[in-house]
Amino acid sequence: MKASYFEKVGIGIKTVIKGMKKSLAYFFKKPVTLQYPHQKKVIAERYRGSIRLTINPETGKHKCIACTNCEKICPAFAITLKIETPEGSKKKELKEYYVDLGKCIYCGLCVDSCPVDAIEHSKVYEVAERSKENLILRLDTIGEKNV
Amino acid sequence: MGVVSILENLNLEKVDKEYSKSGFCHAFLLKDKSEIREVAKRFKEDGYYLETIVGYDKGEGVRLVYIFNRMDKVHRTGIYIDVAYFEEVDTVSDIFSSGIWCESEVYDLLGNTFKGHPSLKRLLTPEGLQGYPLLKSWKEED
Amino acid sequence: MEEMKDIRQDFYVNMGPQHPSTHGVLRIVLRVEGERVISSETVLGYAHRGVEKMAESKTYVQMMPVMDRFDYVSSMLYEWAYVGAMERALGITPPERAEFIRVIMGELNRMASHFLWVGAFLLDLGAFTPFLWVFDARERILDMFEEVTGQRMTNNYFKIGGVHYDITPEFLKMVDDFLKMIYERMQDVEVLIESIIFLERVKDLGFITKEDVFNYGLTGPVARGSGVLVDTRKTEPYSVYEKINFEIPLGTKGDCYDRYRVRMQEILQSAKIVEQAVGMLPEGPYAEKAPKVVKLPEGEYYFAVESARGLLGVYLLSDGSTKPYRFKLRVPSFANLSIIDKLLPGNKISDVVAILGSVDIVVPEIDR
Amino acid sequence: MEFTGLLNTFLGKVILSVAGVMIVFTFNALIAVWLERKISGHIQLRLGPMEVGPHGLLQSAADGLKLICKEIITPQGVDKKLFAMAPYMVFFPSLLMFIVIPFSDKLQVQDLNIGLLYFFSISCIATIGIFMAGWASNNKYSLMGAVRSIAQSIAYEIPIILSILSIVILTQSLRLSEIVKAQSNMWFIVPQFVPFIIYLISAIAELNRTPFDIPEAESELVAGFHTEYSGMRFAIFFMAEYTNMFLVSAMATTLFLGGWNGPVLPPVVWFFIKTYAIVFVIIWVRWTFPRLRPDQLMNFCWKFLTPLALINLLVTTFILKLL
Repeated sequence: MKASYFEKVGIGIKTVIKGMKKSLAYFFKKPVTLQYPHQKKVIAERYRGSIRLTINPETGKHKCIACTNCEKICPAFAITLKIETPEGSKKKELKEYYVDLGKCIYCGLCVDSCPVDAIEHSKVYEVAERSKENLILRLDTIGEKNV
Repeated sequence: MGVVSILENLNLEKVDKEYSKSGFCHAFLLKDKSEIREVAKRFKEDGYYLETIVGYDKGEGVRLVYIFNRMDKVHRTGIYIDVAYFEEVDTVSDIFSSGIWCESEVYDLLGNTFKGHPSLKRLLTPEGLQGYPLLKSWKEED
Repeated sequence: MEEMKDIRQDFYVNMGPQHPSTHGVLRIVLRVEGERVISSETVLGYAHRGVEKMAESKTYVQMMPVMDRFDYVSSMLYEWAYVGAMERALGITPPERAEFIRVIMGELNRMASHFLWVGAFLLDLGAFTPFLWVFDARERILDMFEEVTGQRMTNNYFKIGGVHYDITPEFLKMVDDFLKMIYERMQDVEVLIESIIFLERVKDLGFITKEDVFNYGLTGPVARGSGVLVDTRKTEPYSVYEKINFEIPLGTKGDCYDRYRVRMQEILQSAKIVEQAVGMLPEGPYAEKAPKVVKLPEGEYYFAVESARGLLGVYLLSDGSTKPYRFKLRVPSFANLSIIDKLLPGNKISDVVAILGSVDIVVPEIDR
Repeated sequence: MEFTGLLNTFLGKVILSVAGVMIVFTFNALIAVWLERKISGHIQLRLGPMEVGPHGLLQSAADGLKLICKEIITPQGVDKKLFAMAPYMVFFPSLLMFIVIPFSDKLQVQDLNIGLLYFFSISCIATIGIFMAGWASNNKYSLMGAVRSIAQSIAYEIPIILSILSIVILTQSLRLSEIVKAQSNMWFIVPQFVPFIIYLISAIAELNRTPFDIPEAESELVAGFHTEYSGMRFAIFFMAEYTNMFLVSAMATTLFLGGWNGPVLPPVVWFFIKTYAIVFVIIWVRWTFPRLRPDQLMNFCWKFLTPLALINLLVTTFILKLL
């Protein structure tokens, strides 16, 4: 720093004292820590957690019409569907709905692209697992994880 | 000064570009590739800077888009030159130092070498990568 | 002295790719004599994911979430550039309310990015406390983002023709509380940071001349620190920036201190912009009707946005299909970092950390 | 030490003092680390450890246990003997320094007549240990850390000695108990405030703590001289630093704040209150300032601290001559 010797000493003493006073002032302020396991953060209404199938109130079953929109749009190839057409009707029917949370990037494109709003975001953010296989969820039977 | 007046008596063909449609104020196709250094010198004198060099595989060759722009007011000008695959192009890195890395990236991803470039080597892809990824003919050997 | 040097074996120090202060996987090979750096060579590519090649096999809509993952600290500014390029191609102009929401989100993102920069810069110089004071402020911005966009950092909030969701009254309350707190917090942080030790470590270090700015194509706070007025919001006004009055802070000497000063004032400017934008927020729709399947007409489209690090341009070349033929990013950190090999020689190793910190790079953005 | 029976013999005294030093040492190792994490937490708007024990009191014990269980890795290209010996070279001097500390008028292991000289000569040995660690680790960053720590320790010996010289001039003796007795009516901090500041700054430099922690500068040299150490060896470096911090502030209380003199409370309590007040200041300084560059650190020492200490010495002797 281009300043004469005594100027530097002056600036030095002044700034050191001001800095120390400020950090002492903050020492007595209320900490902002949220102690995670004991206190949990209030999750925002629109939080995009891991996806789950919505239950149709009348039929009590999921609303998915097996159009594979979500499977095609997913940039991370996280959704895999198993679809069969029972001999009776020509309409396709969803057998199994898998989402791999290891690949899912929570971007929400699948929920936007679904024509019948069959899937929605839950507020689950604690999806850590011990093994990769547990990350692959089957949505149409167990609903989503632990909400 | 207007861009057109800087670049007169150069072998250029004007490509009409409308700013609100494409983001380019002017665009020129440079027919004679060796004049790229002259174009860069004129832009440098007039206070432009080399924003970036975009290269893409046109199917029968590679097109390089040199984008020059001003810092005080937007004058984005694209200079197109068409080169064959792996053809040598004159460097502009001694005129615009930002060209050093832009040209290294074009070499790294498209294969065109640059004559007079101080340190032409792969910039982004790992050493030992065969082939040039952005060419349409690039196959991932797995 | 010259022939002496040949006898002594040169001492190479590898800064990176795993190093606490390279802000990502960047490797700088320093040829060192004792503590003094003789020459340096930057090695890139450790975070190269080949996104430009990947973009050629993804539809325009699928590329949207990828845009958050280049510069994860100011992700919405990247979304803005990408969406802007597509809107320019399709000729769609978002409604007034969506433009103001974008300005609010973009400026909040710029503040969050500068907060992280100030914290990391002081961390490189050895002071831990400013990092946490500043991260407390950044945490509030991330909470606001979660409230409106659904995600803290990879928001995926913009779309062609506007934004996905509308602003909630809860968000406006959070913004007011934040704006009340931020001016006072920044003064406290400034008093704590600007001690004699900081001034000694940062002043008259890493000079960037005006000529360098043009020569290396530097933009953003790095260029403004040297006194060159380059800001895409002023030189190439997009969205509703003409309706908002704000000044561009400029440095004088172009050393690390000026770049620090410029960024600190930019935080306050962005806070003013957010204040005005929230005041001027009109009623009405927040998104234009966008086509379900996005097909850009043939041609070249370029949209530039002022990201936290400088001019960020998205270049899209479309052949009329649903997938881009060529997708290129003009990244500010790529140009800003190219001057580092000119700045480092002659300084000490501790200065290398300070200079690299003052240039504020994000490596995944450079390596794409 | 007037203890009855067996304890009066020489062997009894040795065992008793070793036990006493061990108790103070472990008490301090736990409390100082906890204090550092709590104070740094609150300065940075956070809580610090809260999980283990009430308000995280057992956190440092838990850390110690963890470090003991960790595997001690000896990297391949390392100079085995030096690498293994270095932590102990750094750690033992700080134990030896406990001998002369006057905890109270009765509680002092050995009141040497050259107590002050003994204290500061022993404290220099630690630097050799740090250099051994850096040199033996055969790693570029450690080597730079070691070289820096040598330069720094040699530089900051001068101001620290000059600042305590003025105390010795006032009390005409090196015996610590006499220095404390001389301060019974007026603490030496009053007449000698400038040397107190110089002593504190140089002590922080001797401890290699921010703003003078260039030997293990996290952001430049990854972790400086103890980059390659892990497990119990790293724990020994860690404990040595906190023990030195206690010793340095104990010496500051003895020389400048009147040791165990104090109106109401028993002398030992006064001693610990003053010592941990100085420890608070040292920790407070660490979490306020960035790090100095090595050459600035040297300039600060040779061009500011040393001349100031010399001037102070001149003024003190001049005034003493007048009185």
